[in-house]
Amino acid sequence: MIERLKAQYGSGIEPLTYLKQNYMIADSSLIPELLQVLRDQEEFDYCVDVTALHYPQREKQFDVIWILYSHPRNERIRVKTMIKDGEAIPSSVSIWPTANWLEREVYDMFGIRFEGHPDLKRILLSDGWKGHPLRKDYGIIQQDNEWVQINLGIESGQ
Amino acid sequence: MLDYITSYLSDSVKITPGQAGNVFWALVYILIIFGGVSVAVIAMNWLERKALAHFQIRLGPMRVGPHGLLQPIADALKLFTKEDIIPAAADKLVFWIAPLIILCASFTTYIVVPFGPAHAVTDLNIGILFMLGVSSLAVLGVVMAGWASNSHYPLIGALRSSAQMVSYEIAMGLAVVSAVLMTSLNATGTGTLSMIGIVHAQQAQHVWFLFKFFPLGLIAFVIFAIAMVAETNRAPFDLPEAESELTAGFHTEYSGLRWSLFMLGEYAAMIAVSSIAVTLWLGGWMRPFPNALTGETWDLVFSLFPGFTFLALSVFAFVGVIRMPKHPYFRLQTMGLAGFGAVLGLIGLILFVPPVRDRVQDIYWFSAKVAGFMYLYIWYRATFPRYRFDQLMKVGWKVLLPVALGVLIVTAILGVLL
Amino acid sequence: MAPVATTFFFYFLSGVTLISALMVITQRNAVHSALALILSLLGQAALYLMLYAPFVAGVQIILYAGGIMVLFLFVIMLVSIERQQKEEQFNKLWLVGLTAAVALGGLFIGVYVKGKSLFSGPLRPLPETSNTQDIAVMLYGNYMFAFEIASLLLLVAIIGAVVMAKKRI
Amino acid sequence: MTDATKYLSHLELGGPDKTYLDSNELIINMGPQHPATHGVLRVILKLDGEKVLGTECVIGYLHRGVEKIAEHRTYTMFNPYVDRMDYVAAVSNGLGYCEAVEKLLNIEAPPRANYIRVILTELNRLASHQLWLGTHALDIGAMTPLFYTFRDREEILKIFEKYCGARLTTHAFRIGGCQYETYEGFERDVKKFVDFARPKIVEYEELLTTNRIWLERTKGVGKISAKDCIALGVTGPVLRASGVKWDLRKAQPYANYPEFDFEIPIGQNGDTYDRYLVRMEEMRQSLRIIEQAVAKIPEGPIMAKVPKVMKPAVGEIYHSIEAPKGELGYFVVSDGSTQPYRVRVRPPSFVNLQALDLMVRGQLVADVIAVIGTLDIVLGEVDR
Repeated sequence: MIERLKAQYGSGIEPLTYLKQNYMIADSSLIPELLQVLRDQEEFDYCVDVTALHYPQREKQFDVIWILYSHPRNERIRVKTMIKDGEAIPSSVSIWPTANWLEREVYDMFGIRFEGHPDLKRILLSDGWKGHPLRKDYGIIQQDNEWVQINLGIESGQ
Repeated sequence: MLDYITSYLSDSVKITPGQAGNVFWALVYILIIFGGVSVAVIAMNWLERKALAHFQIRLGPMRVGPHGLLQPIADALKLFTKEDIIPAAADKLVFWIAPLIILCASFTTYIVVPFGPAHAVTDLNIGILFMLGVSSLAVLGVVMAGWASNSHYPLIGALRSSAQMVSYEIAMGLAVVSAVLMTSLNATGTGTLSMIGIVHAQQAQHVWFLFKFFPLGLIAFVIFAIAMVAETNRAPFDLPEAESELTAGFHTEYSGLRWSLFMLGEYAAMIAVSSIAVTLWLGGWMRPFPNALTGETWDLVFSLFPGFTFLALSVFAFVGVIRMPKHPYFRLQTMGLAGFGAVLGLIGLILFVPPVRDRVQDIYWFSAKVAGFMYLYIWYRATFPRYRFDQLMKVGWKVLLPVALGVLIVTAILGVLL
Repeated sequence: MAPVATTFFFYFLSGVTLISALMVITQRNAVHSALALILSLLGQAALYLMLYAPFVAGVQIILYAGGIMVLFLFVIMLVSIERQQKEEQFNKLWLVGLTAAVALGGLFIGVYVKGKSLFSGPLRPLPETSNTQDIAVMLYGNYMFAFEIASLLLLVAIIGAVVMAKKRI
Repeated sequence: MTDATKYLSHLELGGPDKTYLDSNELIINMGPQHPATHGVLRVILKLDGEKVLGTECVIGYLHRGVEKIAEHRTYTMFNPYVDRMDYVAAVSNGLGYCEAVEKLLNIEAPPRANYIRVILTELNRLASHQLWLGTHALDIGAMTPLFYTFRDREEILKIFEKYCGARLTTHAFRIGGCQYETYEGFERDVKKFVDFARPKIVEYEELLTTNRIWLERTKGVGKISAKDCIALGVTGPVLRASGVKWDLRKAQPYANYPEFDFEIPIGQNGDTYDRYLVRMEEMRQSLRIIEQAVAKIPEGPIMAKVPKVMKPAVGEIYHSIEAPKGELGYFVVSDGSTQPYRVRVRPPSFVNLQALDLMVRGQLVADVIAVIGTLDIVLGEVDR
């Protein structure tokens, strides 16, 4: 499978294995087609999870990760792509409907925009929330401090 | 005036105060029935919680009074003292009237319930029609409550209940008519709608209508028994107040005293419809086997039942006293239970006195039969899941209604042939 | 049972019936109108009782107050009331209505004035006990045909309503 | 593929079939305080009378930022937090997390620890299913099963309490094995429980399985096809009831599940009744596994050699287990320090809840309750 994909996309993907788990780092320009190919030709019919990682020091700050599973092959694979802050990435909802809420969660937590998502809005946090908590530069007490400063007139709630 | 009062008490008077035109005794009867039904509702409340708890391997109320005997009173006190909330957006007048309508509708029906040949407020010659009619007014209270709350859940509850009650009334009415038809199987060929007349007809035909034209009477009875559960919004037909779907249905916005009026009305209605079933199919106030086991001896044996029932209850209470923990903390409770048992035993002894015995018999048998139905209500609640709305309608319109019609037609044919 | 305070009850019940009937047309809120109509019907039922017609009274309560009016309320509650209150009355035929009301009132007055000569003969109150039987004899004996025609008409109306309300049957 | 996507967004759907006698649509808020939403789920229902035209779930009322907390704790310190996600199946959560970190550290739990883990996890699966059955039946209106299941769940919780001192949020396992040796009489207690629980399952089934009203309320309600299940990522008993024989304990075994003999029950119709049957059978299978495990439990150490300060090499791992609700996955990323760089939890309830809209569309309000119950969601896990 890897060879076939490699042949098709060349240097766009970089297959890796760590602790017996396969994953590949793909160029973000490949994203919708690669996922489509994985689903249609390689039978990865079940999207287990969509998540992201934040590396503030890097130029391309975010890793977006799809964890896929194939029922017919009983096999998992992870697809990873890197994007810059503020950059949007094509949505995979049309490929796996599961991705709907999972992408919303990624948007909620990291602020990554998915283009073509039918209803991209916050899911776990309230609509008026400021910032995206799973970014590394998001302090866990800043929201709390802001609230007490406005409502209670004290410096810190801690 | 005194003559007017005592004139009804003479032995020659064998009719209800309403028929005798004695307003004083009619009022007394109304008060007795009102008080009796209220006490019955309170007792039913305790019994339901206790019985349901034992169905479900728990103890139920145990803290207030011995075995939770005072729990309903504590609850009533709590409800009386609760804040009376009317939602700001509610239609205040309608919101205020709705529980009263339910309460009035369910208590008014008791005017014609025959606890004995002379133990009813009055004997209307359209008795059964009156009962069905007045109890059908209760649905107005439900609809008004749901609408006046100006909230979605009560509104859906009200819509459900209005549809449900109107639908099941039809099957219920047809089942009643087939029982009424049976009353006309006599020499003159005229039936009766009077509640007392229906029981007399069963006496004259030497059979409870449950067993008349077996199994026709039984089927009609079963239809009525199902429809009456639906009419009173009890499990498994408790959709209007389905807790898991509509929080509390039509009385979601009610609290405190007003809410307790709904409960009072509901339980009173349960007893009322059970009374109809007992009157129409189970021989009303008649003791078991009034024709097979006749004679002085049997009369005496059956007349001893009320006394023995109360004695048995008192024995139960004293067994409870013995089984109470011997800790000083429980001393008051033990004494209370012993006192309760003593009161029950005393009532039992009074019921053995011949004049009391003879007068109370009818009421006892009637109440015992109604109590059987009350137990069924609790049993249903512990056993059955809840119907869905469309299934409920399907059962009402596609099963009960055709069967009831069929029973009615076959009963009519048999009545003509025989 | 001997009647008590007949005159008082007659005027009381008539008053309740008439006032609530007026409220039916004066109330803005449709649910209030319906509730007033129910009260009016109940007053009528009580008047029937005073006329020694218990069966008619019972049927009035079961069918009109307990059955039909519940369905009325059912429909009213499903319709948005706010919208309805803003809408103008669809009927502008007040002139025709007034004429009809005057004609009907004239008829009533005429009957009241000349009634004794139109319906001669003594009033014959039926005994309370055989009342129901008499109605049955009339409905299913003398006026059987008319009764069946009426029920057929109702059946047609029901089917028509179902056809109109439901797109696919 | 499936047309499930078109169901998923959202309430502006265009009206129902318009006729001139049309009634108004009703928008109802079910929850966040509602007796049947199993916590603080809020479902916005768009109704035509009682028919559901569309739903939207509003979640997050119980969000505690578990994933953010993980980044500020060491691997060991984070372990108790996972118990607070699916709090009715805390042992499963702990197992998943411990195994994921073990994989990342490249260590393996000793056999005896694995046996203890399997016994406790399966007991927990049983407890979770019992809780589900009780609340699900209560939602549909049958009160009594709730009390029966709680009585029997109590026995399981007693075993947990004796083992680790906690009943609900057990924190039973440690990275590398188990913290505690089994207590005196553990095997006897578990055996006794297995004998006690078998007839109890029959008892539940007597109340419900052939009950006419139960059948009518659950058969054909909330149907979902195997195709839709896979497309929507639905896992666990919901997926199996649709006829897909997929259980991670068999498909990608973990702990020492290959050593046990058990079946994967599957349904055919994918309706609420099948899901009920599948879970009932799963309870029996769990008892089977427990019975075998107790019989074979070996002697030996219960902890592997674990460094005092855990510093996994830079890298990432995804490990998932079959929790009572479905596939529970942990995606752990290490940057070489003592704290995880990121822990992503793949919660089964969250993903399964997404199928609610598809399952209830066109059905009645009462079915929404039944379907929420049958999805067996725990809001602690949905919101994390």
